[in-house]
Amino acid sequence: MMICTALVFFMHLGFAFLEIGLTRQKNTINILFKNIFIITIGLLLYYLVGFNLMYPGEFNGYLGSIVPGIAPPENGMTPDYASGGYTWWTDFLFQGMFAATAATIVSGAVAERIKIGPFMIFTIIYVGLIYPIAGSWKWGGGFLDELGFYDFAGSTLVHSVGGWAALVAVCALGPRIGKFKDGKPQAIPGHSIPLATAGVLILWLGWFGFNGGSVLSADPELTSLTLVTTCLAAAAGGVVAALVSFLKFKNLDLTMFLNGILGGLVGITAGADVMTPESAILIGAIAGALIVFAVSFIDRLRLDDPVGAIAVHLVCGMWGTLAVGIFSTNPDHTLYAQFIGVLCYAAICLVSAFLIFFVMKKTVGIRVSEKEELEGLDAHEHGMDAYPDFRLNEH
Amino acid sequence: MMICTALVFFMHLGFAFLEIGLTRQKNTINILFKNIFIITIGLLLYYLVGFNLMYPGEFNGYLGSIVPGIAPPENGMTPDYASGGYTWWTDFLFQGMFAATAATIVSGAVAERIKIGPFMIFTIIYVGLIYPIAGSWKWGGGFLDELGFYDFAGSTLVHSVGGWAALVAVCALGPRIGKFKDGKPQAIPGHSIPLATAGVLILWLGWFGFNGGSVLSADPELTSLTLVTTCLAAAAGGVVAALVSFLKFKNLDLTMFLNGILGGLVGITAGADVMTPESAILIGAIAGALIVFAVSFIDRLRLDDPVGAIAVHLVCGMWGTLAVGIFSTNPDHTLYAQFIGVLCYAAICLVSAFLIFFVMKKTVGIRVSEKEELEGLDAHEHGMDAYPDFRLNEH
Amino acid sequence: MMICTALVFFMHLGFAFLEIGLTRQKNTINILFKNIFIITIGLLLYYLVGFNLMYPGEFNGYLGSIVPGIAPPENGMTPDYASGGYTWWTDFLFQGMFAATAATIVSGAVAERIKIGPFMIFTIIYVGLIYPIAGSWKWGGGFLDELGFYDFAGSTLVHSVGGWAALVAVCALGPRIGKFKDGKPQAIPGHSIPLATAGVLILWLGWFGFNGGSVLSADPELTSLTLVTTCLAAAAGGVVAALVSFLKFKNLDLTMFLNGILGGLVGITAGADVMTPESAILIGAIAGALIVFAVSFIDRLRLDDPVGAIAVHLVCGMWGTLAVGIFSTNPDHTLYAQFIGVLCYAAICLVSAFLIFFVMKKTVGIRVSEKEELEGLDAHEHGMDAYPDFRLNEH
Amino acid sequence: MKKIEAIIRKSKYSAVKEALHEVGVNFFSYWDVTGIGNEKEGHVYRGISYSTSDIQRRFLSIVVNDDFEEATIEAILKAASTGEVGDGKIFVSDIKECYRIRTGEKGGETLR
Amino acid sequence: MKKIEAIIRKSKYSAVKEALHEVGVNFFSYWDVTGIGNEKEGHVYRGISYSTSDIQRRFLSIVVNDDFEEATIEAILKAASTGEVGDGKIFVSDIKECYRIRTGEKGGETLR
Amino acid sequence: MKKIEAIIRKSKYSAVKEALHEVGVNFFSYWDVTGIGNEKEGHVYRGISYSTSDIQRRFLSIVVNDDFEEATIEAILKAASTGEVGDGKIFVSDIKECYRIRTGEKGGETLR
Ligand SMILES: Nc1ncnc2c1ncn2[C@@H]1O[C@H](COP(=O)(O)OP(=O)(O)O)[C@@H](O)[C@H]1O
Ligand SMILES: Nc1ncnc2c1ncn2[C@@H]1O[C@H](COP(=O)(O)OP(=O)(O)O)[C@@H](O)[C@H]1O
Ligand SMILES: Nc1ncnc2c1ncn2[C@@H]1O[C@H](COP(=O)(O)OP(=O)(O)O)[C@@H](O)[C@H]1O
Repeated sequence: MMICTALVFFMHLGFAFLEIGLTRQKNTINILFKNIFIITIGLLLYYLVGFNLMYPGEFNGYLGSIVPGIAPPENGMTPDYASGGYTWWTDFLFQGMFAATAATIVSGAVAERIKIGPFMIFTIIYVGLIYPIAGSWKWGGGFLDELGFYDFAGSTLVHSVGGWAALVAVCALGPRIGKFKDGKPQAIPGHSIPLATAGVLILWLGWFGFNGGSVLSADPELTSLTLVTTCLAAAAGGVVAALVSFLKFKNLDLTMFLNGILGGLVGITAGADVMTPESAILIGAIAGALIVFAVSFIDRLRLDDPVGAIAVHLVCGMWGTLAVGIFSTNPDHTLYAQFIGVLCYAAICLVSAFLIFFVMKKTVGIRVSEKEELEGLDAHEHGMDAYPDFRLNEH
Repeated sequence: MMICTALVFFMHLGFAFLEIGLTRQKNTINILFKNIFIITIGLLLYYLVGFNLMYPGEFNGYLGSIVPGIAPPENGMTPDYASGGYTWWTDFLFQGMFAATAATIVSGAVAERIKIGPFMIFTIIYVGLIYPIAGSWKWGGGFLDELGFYDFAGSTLVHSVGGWAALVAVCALGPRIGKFKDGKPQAIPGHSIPLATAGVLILWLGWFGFNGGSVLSADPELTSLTLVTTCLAAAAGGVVAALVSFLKFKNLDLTMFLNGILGGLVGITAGADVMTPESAILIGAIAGALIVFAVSFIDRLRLDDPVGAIAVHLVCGMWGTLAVGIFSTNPDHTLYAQFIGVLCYAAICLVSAFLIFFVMKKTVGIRVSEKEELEGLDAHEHGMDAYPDFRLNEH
Repeated sequence: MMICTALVFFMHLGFAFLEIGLTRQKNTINILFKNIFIITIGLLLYYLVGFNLMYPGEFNGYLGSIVPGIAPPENGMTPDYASGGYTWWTDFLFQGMFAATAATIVSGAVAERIKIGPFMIFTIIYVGLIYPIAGSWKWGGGFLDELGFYDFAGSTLVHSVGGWAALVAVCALGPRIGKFKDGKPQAIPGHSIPLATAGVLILWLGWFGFNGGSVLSADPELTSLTLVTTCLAAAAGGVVAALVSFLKFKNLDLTMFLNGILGGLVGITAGADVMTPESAILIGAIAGALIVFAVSFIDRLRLDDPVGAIAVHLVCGMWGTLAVGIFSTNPDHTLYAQFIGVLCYAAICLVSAFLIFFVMKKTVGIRVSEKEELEGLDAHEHGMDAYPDFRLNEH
Repeated sequence: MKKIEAIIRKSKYSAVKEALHEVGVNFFSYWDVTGIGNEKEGHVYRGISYSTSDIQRRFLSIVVNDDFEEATIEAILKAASTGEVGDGKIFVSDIKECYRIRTGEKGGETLR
Repeated sequence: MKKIEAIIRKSKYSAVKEALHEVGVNFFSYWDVTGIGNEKEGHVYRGISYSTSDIQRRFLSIVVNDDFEEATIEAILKAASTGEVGDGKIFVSDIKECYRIRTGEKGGETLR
Repeated sequence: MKKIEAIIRKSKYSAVKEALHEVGVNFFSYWDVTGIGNEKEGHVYRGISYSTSDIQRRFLSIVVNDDFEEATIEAILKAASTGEVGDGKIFVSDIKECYRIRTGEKGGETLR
């Protein structure tokens, strides 16, 4: 369990590599800064308010308080917390590593044009308040849990929550300069495909911890099944995405292959422990196909999502959540409950992200100036270059 | 055990980094695509046919079938599978992560000139059929196991199996343009030594899982001895390779240091659990020296192996297998049995790889056109650049 | 425990990435070579002499010898070594992974101008002799242990030991050409901020193993608390360092953010198991602030430490050690004992490092020629380029 | 024939390219250079603020027939200017002869 | 003295270099540029196909004495040509004076 | 106006830059090129020793008024020389006209 926490922590490097790899070098420092900020502040916020907000009932016995506060349970170290499987501290840290992920997803979608200050404000509110409140509805034993909604490791609670905010942010910000020309999407290639690839493999590694650890017990039977479904879905997602994009675009597109793997992983996350391997492969394969169409569709909507965050996390997150209703080996899981769950999360995320971004847009502004965008956020917001020893092309 | 699986999975990033680091940037996407393809398809194939092929006897009780088929055991989740140490699912995933490695080894050796389609076909046949069949001879309880042949974690079953195919492929393909000039080998430096170095360290990390997990039990005594022998052999291999290449070429050659580490790791793999630390250091040291001579020797044979896969995986794999016969603390291990084992694997691998590559060479062709090779496989097979923001030298 | 060993091993990649990321590309191969050398030779030396030197009493029952020697205990594999928690082999490997770290810290501080031969000699003496002798004073049950000095996982025993030597080395070497102009420090930007960032995240990951494994038992209560304090201190260190450097320099400086995280990690290391989370945050925050001032202060002293090793490992190492005397939940820990401990380590390290470096300075010389330094150590000591396919800027 | 060398801001490249296409100049080569001039750029690195006058710029090399000279220069002057220090320079020099490698033919008509 | 500037395909560089050595031209400098011309290159990125006329090329700058001009140009024309659009151009211009930094001497003999 | 192109060792760049500033030449552009010449550099890669005459150099392009020509060349010759093979070359050619993009003005006074 503690190892799983370490692996989930490591996913942040995966996200960072993926995001910088798929964007231009002139914004690299900015993206890294945002990601490092998200990890550190996310952990601190989760310590301050998030964990109590998210698991209110669970701690009544310890804390007796469900309002935000900085008092952690005083005797959470009793080793028989969680029937001996792990301690309160481990639980906190594992969940805390998740918490930041929702903001990281947004970070990728808004890359290369958002002002860093407003993004920090968004992160603080979203990670500190919205994510734990939304999370408590299911994982904290809230009304969606009562309803029978199932989300094993966060297809909806983590990925869609990030994905919906990404969608709102992308709409609020508008596309990068040069992304659409006469209404037609243009390619803005990422600056380092090796780093992007490494990012995806690191994320996959992290998913061993993400899904493996979410079993929240050391039950080897369930954990090992979970890892098998996770890996098979990822593999199927990748292969199908590569295949579909080859058929569609006559090209062996590595970035689609990578996105397909991620799509498969996100898709299986909601039900990794209640699937047969066959279903896992199917869920992954459908997620892989969805990715290719979703990326193109989002382009056609004139939304500019540099790293494909919406396609991966929102579209496949929803698919995965609904898939539980279809493929779960547990008859208690119904498509209806899953559907309600998706809707509820859509509601809270869309509304809160809308409020945050549009208030900021009207007040401080959320987008950098044209000059900054053209010359790169690194030079203007950080006064630094990511690769000062290399000769660069600019676009 | 599940963690070991994760670490072995992570080795694929190590291989990817090593291979792109030691080749030119213009083929980077192509290599990454191949590697990602190998991982995903390898896992799916191993699910479909490989596992049953490789461990036929083991599952008779469950499945009753040794022919290829898509039916996984229906009650493999019984936790007391493998006397309680791990579950069937874990076993499958751990072995599945290995499976792809044989093709990855070949991928490095054929880099920068092989057509991607035929390579995919090779991967599917080799990973899907040859590797599991060959593997069953020993790990599946086949005739070599009866004979007393010992290969702890795959010096022969994984590394040599890849190495033999790499040798055949390199012969079939011929050297890259510019590798030999008037019969003399030329240097074609790899484009990113930092990534290559990272690759080796990641591979070493993975070996903790590879050898540690191959104990196939949580016995701390044996596992910890295994890790110690593994690390000492790696260290000795690196230091000796660096020293020998310094004496031979008057140069502190980092790539030889790195290859030496890998050589030591491959060498110890066959007997990591039956060695004293002293023997491990000796085996590693000899592997390190072998590497330096093998790399030069292969060059002199006018074989072009960009990443040194043959020297590392085949030469050191054979050495390590034979070394079990010499140094093993278990008197049942004989040099004779080891030798027979090496020969049998040489036979099946050479014959099958020869058939696959030469049939393809005569039909679809296995080598890209001269123009593609000169301008880079990325541009032609993928229509993408790995580093679009950087100014590049071309050679 | 074995996993923790693997994570600590992986820290060497973190150090390597951090060091090359914060220096210029023309010295990349040289730095990687040094780091790989440190890992491999460090492990071999620790096997030969280090472990016995460092834990002399502990093995009396087994070995009965405290003098350096190559005889490892013959029955260390008894699984009930260390009351069943782990085996002798694991213990050796875990400690052996630490051993090299002290030299790695120095490697960063002396980068871009030290001759590689003398650095290797220093490594061998310092890692082979000084570090284990100094370590035995506390962890081997020596006089500082008697005194009540406490250092959980090495704020002093590992980080300060490296930091003091780094200080001596930096004084002995003098600054890089161009670092000070008319007495004022100049910026020499590192060549790859993404790799530096990855390095820090990998180091953080490694700290899960470093501090987690240092509990030296699988006690989930203590281990999980340790991980929580570790992560919170890191997060607080980073955020505060970023904030302070923003206030001081009006700039969102990613490298300071990263150094702050490392400072927090080093700071908490001495007392990770005896802190409340609140204290951990405070210790991390103070470490983060210290970093910013220390980096500037060291510049003002005209000491040239390219990666900030002295600020991170020495300053925060001392702070962390003293902090145990202030914040520890264990009343036996006194500021007085901590202070004595810091002094003793300062003494042995300063004296021995001084002797090593100044003897070498007078004999073989420790600094490369001006021409080598300007054209890069890679070209002269290794005859290789790190990035031959990229067009580079030189400075 | 004239060689027109323009040193411009990188961020103005797209505008200049379009302006050139508009006046019918469809052939040129460019690369990135570092310019030393009046403009200064502020940087901060690990607590050290420094300003550098070494600024990355784009160098366009355009060979045109004499009758295109004026239009080309006009186009660049208009598209590349921001009015702030650091907009760059245009240098004009003579070209004696020019060849198209594909066909081996020489002279001014190879330029279109 | 003449300056011969050749813009060629990167993949033809080795051939050109050898051809130059054969006619006794052993000194030159080169760098990589982006060329805008008739040739187009197809790319695909995340489902968007696009073609760009910005193609990486190699720029050779060779200063030779007048009597070498012809041979140099011949050599390049032959070695760099594929017959397909995008083979590049050669431009010739005058050099007034030239110095060898090592010795400080000037004039045409510094070019060999 | 004259264009002075100097190909120098990269390690001599700072010295040359300072020397130029001393004689009042504060404007120029530079980029890195590969030079083919007499100098050879030894490399080793995976056991293969090879020497290459493709050496990275810095290319300075300085446009000055005629009265600055001599001082500029002197400055470079002195600052860039080591006396060993490979110090590089200086080439001088004519510039017909020059424009400052910021203001649109032309002529020699735009060069300071
Ligand atoms: N005499 C020159 N020779 C070569 N390049 C020059 C010269 N003068 C200016 N440049 C280039 O033009 C760029 C802009 O010049 P600068 O003096 O900063 O601004 P402005 O032209 O607006 O006065 C410089 O960075 C340099 O690249
Ligand atoms: N007038 C010009 N000025 C500068 N460079 C040119 C010019 N014309 C062509 N080039 C260079 O030559 C390259 C090849 O030219 P292109 O028109 O594509 O093919 P071709 O010469 O075979 O017609 C271009 O990419 C560009 O780099
Ligand atoms: N004729 C030339 N045209 C272009 N560049 C040249 C020419 N001659 C020399 N160079 C450049 O000058 C550099 C130094 O020349 P080299 O012959 O090695 O040394 P030296 O000038 O001291 O004899 C070369 O690497 C090349 O970049």
